Amino acid sequence: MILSVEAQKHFGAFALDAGFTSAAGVTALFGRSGSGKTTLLRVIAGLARPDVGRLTFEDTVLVDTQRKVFVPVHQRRFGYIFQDSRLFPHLSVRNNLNFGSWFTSRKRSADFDDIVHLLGIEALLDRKPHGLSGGERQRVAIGRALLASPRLLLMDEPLAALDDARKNEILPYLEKLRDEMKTPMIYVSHSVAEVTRLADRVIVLADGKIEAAGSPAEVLASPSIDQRDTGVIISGTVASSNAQHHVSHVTLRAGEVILPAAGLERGRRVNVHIAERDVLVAVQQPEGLSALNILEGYIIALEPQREGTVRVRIDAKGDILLARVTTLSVDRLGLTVGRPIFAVIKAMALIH
Amino acid sequence: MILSVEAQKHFGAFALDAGFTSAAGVTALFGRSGSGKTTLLRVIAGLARPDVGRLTFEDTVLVDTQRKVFVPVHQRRFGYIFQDSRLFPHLSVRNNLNFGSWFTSRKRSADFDDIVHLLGIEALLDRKPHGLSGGERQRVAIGRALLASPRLLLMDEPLAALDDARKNEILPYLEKLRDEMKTPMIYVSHSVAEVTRLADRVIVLADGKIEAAGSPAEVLASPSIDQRDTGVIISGTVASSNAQHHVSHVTLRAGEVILPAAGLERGRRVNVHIAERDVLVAVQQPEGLSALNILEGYIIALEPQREGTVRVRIDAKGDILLARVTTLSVDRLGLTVGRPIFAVIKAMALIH
Amino acid sequence: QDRVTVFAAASLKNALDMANNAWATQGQPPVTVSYAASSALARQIEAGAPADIFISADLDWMQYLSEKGLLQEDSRTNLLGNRLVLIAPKAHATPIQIAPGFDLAALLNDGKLAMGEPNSVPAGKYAKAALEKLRLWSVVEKHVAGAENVRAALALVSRGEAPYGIVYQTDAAADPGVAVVGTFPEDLHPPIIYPIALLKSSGASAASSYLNFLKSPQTAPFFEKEGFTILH
Amino acid sequence: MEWLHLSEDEWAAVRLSLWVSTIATLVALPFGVFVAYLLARGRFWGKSVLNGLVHLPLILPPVVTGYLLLIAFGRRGVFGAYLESLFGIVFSFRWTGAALACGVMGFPLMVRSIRLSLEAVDGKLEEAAATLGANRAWVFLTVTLPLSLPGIIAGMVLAFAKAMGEFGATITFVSNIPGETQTLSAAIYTLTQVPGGDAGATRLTLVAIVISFSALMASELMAHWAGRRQHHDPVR
Amino acid sequence: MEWLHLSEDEWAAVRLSLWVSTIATLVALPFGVFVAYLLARGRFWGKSVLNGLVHLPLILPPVVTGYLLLIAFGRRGVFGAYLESLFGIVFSFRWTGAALACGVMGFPLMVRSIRLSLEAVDGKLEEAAATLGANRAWVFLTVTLPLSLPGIIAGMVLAFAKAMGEFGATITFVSNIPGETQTLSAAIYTLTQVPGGDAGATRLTLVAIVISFSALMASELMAHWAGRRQHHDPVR
Ligand SMILES: Nc1ncnc2c1ncn2[C@@H]1O[C@H](COP(=O)(O)OP(=O)(O)OP(=O)(O)O)[C@@H](O)[C@H]1O
Ligand SMILES: Nc1ncnc2c1ncn2[C@@H]1O[C@H](COP(=O)(O)OP(=O)(O)OP(=O)(O)O)[C@@H](O)[C@H]1O
Ligand code: MOO
Ligand SMILES: [Mg+2]
Ligand SMILES: [Mg+2]
Repeated sequence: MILSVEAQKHFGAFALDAGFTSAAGVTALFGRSGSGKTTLLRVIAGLARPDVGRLTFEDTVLVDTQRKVFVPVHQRRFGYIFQDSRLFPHLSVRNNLNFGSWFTSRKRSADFDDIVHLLGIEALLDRKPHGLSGGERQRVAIGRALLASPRLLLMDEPLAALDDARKNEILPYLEKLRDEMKTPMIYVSHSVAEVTRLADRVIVLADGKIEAAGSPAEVLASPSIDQRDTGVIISGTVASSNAQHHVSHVTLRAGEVILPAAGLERGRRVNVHIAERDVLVAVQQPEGLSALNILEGYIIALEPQREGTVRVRIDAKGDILLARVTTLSVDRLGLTVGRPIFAVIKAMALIH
Repeated sequence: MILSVEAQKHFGAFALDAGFTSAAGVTALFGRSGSGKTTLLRVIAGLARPDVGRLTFEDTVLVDTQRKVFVPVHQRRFGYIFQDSRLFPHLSVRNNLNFGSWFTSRKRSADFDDIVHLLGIEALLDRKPHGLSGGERQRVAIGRALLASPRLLLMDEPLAALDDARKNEILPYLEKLRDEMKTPMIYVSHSVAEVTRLADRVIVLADGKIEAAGSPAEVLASPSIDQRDTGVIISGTVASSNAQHHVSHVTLRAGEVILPAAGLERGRRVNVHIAERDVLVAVQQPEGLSALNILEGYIIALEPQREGTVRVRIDAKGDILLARVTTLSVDRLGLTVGRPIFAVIKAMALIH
Repeated sequence: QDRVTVFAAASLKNALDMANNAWATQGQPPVTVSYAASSALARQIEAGAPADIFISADLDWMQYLSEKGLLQEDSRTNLLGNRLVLIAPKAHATPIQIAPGFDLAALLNDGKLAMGEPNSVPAGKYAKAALEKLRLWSVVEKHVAGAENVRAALALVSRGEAPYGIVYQTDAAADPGVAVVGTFPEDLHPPIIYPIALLKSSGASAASSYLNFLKSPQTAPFFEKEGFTILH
Repeated sequence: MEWLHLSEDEWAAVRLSLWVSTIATLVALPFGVFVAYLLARGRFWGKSVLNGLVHLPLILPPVVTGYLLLIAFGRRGVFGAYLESLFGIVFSFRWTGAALACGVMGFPLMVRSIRLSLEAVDGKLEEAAATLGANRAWVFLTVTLPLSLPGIIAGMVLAFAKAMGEFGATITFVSNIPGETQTLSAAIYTLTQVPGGDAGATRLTLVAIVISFSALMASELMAHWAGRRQHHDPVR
Repeated sequence: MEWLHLSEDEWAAVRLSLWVSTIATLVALPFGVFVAYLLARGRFWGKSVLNGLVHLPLILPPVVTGYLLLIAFGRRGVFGAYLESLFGIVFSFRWTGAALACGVMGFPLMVRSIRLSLEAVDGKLEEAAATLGANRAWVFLTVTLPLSLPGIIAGMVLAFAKAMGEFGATITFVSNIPGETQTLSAAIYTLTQVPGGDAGATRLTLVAIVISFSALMASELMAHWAGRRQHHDPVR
């Protein structure tokens, strides 16, 4: 257990009252606008004092309102990527990036040039933040936090201002940070896709309270998450990797699926996110279909959703899958609980 | 033709050089971070003067650098939703919202209460912007722009800070604005899904220049857009609507598809976005599948993409469809140019 | 240390500068003069200022130091005298006989009588005394514009703000914008005296010979040129 | 408290000082805002000359400023004669002259503070206001000015305090007439000029301090109430 | 230009004024920053008393301030005696005393400007610096202070200008000794006190104006170079 938080804080009508513990890795923080995500990060960072609460990190007590302990922000060395980028207007981009290194004797864990290259901000180094575009500012802010060699990274929607291509370049780096540098992270996001890729655990805040917490698989499949991207997350093991076709075979309990990712080493555990909208249900074994992944199972529940759709809960040899279909399809195919079916998943839709 | 822009502007190494014209409706502006989207909006709003250029709106010349015409910002009455929300810190949320109405004699086209309710900011009205969360700020900024009865709406990633649920509430309102108020809009976004729903035309900026422009169908299918959400947009006519199952039948040239939307009136023209990742290819007629939409066609091209994937271009009785499949599937199914196939589309994937 | 430091009332500047030039041409050690309001200088001497000689614009401040025991009493001398005059802007100047009961109020009409502040500025005090003696004070009191110093009163008349003013003849002589319309008989007010004295704290060997130099006939022309009367 | 008993003339000086300082501050304010705006935002020929002129009363010995005022705004002065014949405004030997002198002496202080705040106003907010239909004047009134409130308050405080303490220019310009132009400061000065006036001077000085402290406290409350704290809740 | 020819004493006054104003401004600066920080951010008992004390030289007639300095920092003064015996610093009738008087008179102006800028610094940036490992002192040095530069420059300009124009407190505190304590302002004042001194006073006044204008221009350039314009490119 690396981080343990227990905090209450009031602002007028809003009250944060949240407690959770988290081990190493990435904790995703979900929740609607105004649910208290930023407030919680601020408490962890030491930018806000909880009215009542306790915070420990790696067995050090950082906050204990009862015993009047409060370790100030700068001693915590938690990197914070703010929702607004907060670059120093009087410093060049280079000095913004180096800012954190002025106050640490720690050996640089992250290399300046690498990060600058990753973020594509080489050309901006000697400029002041003044004329930077929204995305450029945010990239510099990310770099600044990473280069301060933080013990914990707090990220408040860090990629919201970025285009998909840029996102897809930065996400693998964050994965590397998680896996190689073992930097724990708390990651606020609105995008389920972004988070499933990174997160080891998910916390859902609603109105200042923790509504759900647990592994991505548990939390994202729960009905409290109502999002287009809803789905399940299933853990599997890499069985083989095919460099020519740039795919890997992953063994789940439900069977083998093909992931569009090469170079995964054999035996590695991966999380596979299967969004419910990407799953087709077939009542007979499909033939000659480009979807490479066909898993057998049976229907354990039909959960009517709004606007003429139904969530089909499928047990595929112990792994739970979700599929969202129209009531029309339910009628046409005669789907009923207990009926054996085939779940068809496009390889392209899988995210690890 | 409502808006016509022709502008050059230099900032150090960056140069904007863009020209386009647009009719009523929504123009989406795409482009990577730093490509000049904000700069272009600023030129249109009158917040930046082009070095050389001409701008007309509804047959009025707003800028003509040759003839030294420059209509100042406030006379243009173009609503602007900024990338950073820019609320007035000294005014309450209510006064922020009303700010625009102080300077117009125009009858309110948008109703205060409606918009406040839509944006879910009733509880914030008497607060100062100070303690608002990121999403709350952005919602107030949206409301402020809408309530100024703008003649044109310039929106710089207006929904980036919002959760999906909130987005899905605001988008229909923007659609209504487009359809009922006939307010033209220019909409910067990173999300193809957001844009296809709204846009009548799409402009792609790269490095300050217009790389592609045209209908969403044309532009999004072009290879210059490399995004997970890539797909095609096909126009069709509503054939019937089924209230019980909350679906509508839409006739395309390629055949009939079922849309997850009730209450569309018969004969109405709709745009259907079919993302390439949502299309399966089958070499024989699939049976007993929950996907309701199966269109016949033949392969007109196989375009290898990166990382072991292939884009299959399909001619379905004149409508062009795209499907993205793995090279493994191409091999397994023996897909070749000219081969007749079935395109399988999940109903859920359609966006009108 | 033979540099002589003199603390002198500001109105003496012109004459004293000339005298000092003469002193210097005799090959004597240089003299430094600090010109300021007598009040300020007296307080500074009280606070231990490194001065050798004090020349005050009135007797009060010299007396003040004397009571504090800061003077070499035997050196104290009344150095110079001055005369009080009635002035008017040159354009409107007609000579006036200053005698008891002359109708100053009528002359002033609705205008102001510019003079030094009657309670604090020496020239003002003398003017007030003279007017009281002439039994005019109660009549003109409300017309009095008390200036911070004589020069300011002079400026008020010279600029035409006030139709009449009472200043020292030394000041009136130098301003081309004003004309003297009458001189106050000396018996109307306490004698206008600029006393000089050596200070107890004086360390300059040349101080007493400098004081004697100022008292000598050699310097008289400089003071007379500025309109002072020689008293010793 | 017998010791603090004030004479009629002294009371008059207190009242006059308060009145003169208040009027000087209030009348100078719109000019101060205007000039500060010009200096902060304007780009025109002669801007540095204007800047220099504004600072002049600070640079010159007050007596010189007073003398210049006399030349310019005296009854025979360039502007003075004009103002009298056109508007019937007379400065010489009136409290109005004292207010003018105090206003002029405090002007550079006022302008600097306001200018500083104007320059700190975020141009992005002014842009936002313009897109909402506000023309230049409205942007100024509804956004720039309210956001400059801290500087305006600071400028008023400095000008008021300076007006309370000013006497050099005042006494030179409009003399020292009890009940009309003798401000508290001038009264204190006068007392310092006579041997033995110290007790009186001390007494009046205390009165001046009490008044000014009260004004200061009021201004701090005002600034607090204007509540421009945009900071997050302070933690450290 | 014969007319502008300056005597030896006058040159000395010019040099002294420049020196005294510069030293006064520079020495006051750290104190000014410190006090401004206390007033802007501190929460302590007696804050309004401190605030009042800082404004005192503005509120009091300069002559009174001069006397107070004489009483406190004269050779026989409370602090004066201490400072002399402990550090060998002597103020009375030295240029150091003139610098002290000028520094004290300009102090309220300096503090206000700096305080105004400190209060305008965005607390969010200070938070960001803290998350990057900067402790309170470093945050102040690397973020708060540089962002307050406009106010610091403005404060220095005001203090310098005031120092150039100040004579009331100076002449009262350290007298008017040519070459030692006679500043340009005091020289001008003296000339206004003697018959026929006007030409000389005018000449010196022009010199003072030229010097101060140069300093002013330099400060504007400095402020421009510090380039805190965070505004977007101005369009209107
Ligand atoms: N005032 C300026 N000075 C210098 N460069 C500028 C200025 N304004 C913009 N630029 C540069 O112009 C380019 C385009 O900026 P712009 O803000 O238009 O990008 P954008 O497409 O909106 O990007 P984003 O999606 O990141 O907001 C950027 O590289 C930016 O650094
Ligand atoms: N200083 C404050 N004063 C008053 N209310 C506050 C303050 N700070 C936060 N709040 C309120 O607390 C609630 C939670 O804010 P918070 O910033 O944590 O939300 P969030 O989950 O980060 O939302 P978003 O996704 O929109 O950024 C909001 O309703 C906000 O208005
Ligand atoms: O400028 Mo002064 O010396 O405060 O009247
Ligand atoms: Mg937030
Ligand atoms: Mg942008």
